[in-house]
Amino acid sequence: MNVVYFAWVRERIGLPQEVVETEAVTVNDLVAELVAREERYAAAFADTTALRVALDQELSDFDALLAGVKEVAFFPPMTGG
Amino acid sequence: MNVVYFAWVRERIGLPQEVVETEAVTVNDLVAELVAREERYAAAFADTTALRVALDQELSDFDALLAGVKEVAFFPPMTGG
Amino acid sequence: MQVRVQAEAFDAGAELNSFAAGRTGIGAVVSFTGVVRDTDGGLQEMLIEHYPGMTEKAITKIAKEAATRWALADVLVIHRHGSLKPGAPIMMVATAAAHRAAAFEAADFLMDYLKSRAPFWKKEVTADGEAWVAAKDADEDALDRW
Amino acid sequence: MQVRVQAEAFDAGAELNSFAAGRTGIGAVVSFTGVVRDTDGGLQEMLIEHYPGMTEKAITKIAKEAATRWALADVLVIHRHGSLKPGAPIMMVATAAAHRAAAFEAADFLMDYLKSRAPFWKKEVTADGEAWVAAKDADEDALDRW
Repeated sequence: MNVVYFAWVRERIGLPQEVVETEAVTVNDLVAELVAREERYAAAFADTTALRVALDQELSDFDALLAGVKEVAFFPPMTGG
Repeated sequence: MNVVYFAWVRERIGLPQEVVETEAVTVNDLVAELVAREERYAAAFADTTALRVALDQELSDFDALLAGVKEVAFFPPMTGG
Repeated sequence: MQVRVQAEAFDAGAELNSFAAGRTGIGAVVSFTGVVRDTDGGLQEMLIEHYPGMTEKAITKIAKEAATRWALADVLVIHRHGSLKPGAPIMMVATAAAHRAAAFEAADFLMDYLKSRAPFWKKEVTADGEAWVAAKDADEDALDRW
Repeated sequence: MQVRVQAEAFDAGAELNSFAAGRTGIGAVVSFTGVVRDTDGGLQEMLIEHYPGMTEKAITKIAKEAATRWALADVLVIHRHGSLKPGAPIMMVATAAAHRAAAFEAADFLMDYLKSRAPFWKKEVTADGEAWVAAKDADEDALDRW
């Protein structure tokens, strides 16, 4: 599964994207796996209410199932316009 | 007093402006004097609720006093923009 | 604040650029361009009559009211009179502000008031003849929004 | 419907003119231009990050939603990414419609959704360093208007 990061999530984790081998069922499960890895992930995911997630480039939520998903993106609330 | 007409008021009366000698106290009094003159004025002022009036280039109303006014304008509701 | 009442055509894009140029502290520019609309292909010409002298005064008053109600960096209003062809720009307003809500609301307000409080009258010329455009109740009602 | 996501600068006036040109049946064109705002003179640069691929999809979805809700002749959205200087246009939307209310409301709607639902992130660079622009609760709340 391709996992991509943007803005300060990218900066805290220290990379823009990575391939993650996971059996995680939901986005929350995937976050728990990442947080368990290293402090920089724990720092990025400290407060998921301050984060947004997209699955295959569609906005989704942290309860969503990952079955069939090829790309997960984590980022802060958007500030376009 | 200078009296000016616009749009279909001008067309019905048949002229864009005229100097009127009048002792009229209010706009309504002036309208009554004009209507008494000729049929074309009666046609133009048949329904004053369909008309607007400006006194010295400021929107006003038919009850307004004419004391000190130099220019009275009659026209239909505006359709700018 | 810039108010222009003119018979000449204007270039909306060039006006937008020159209105927006050289400003600091603004974040939002909104423009509205009104175009002579030909609903069924039968319109030959739109004639716009106005009340010289009062027109500029009335528009300036409306623009000043907008500047009182919203935090605006500037306001532009251009309105043509005379003979216009279908598709031609009739008028434009532009607003510049720090924030988008002020720019949008002020432009919307300006349009509502210009429709019903600036002394212009439109007449449509078709193959069937000439007809004055009637004011819509909805345009008068729109003023109650503000 | 035209959606462009680009690093290059654009000319808002030229875009407005080419968007409005050659249409029949429209009466109203509204444009919004967002500009890099420098509140206190200390901004050196605005960096705009985006999510390539998702950005175009998200904007197109928002523009289609606008076209469903209002009777629009067309919609234009341009949004830049990369490094922008104070005063530079960040983005623009334009709407064309028969009637002014549809053009205004759709442009306002597009802006509210682009702010909070298109994957862009702004970072301000000043002499003191770099800082991500925080999303405002008011921007999220603005979506409830629609």
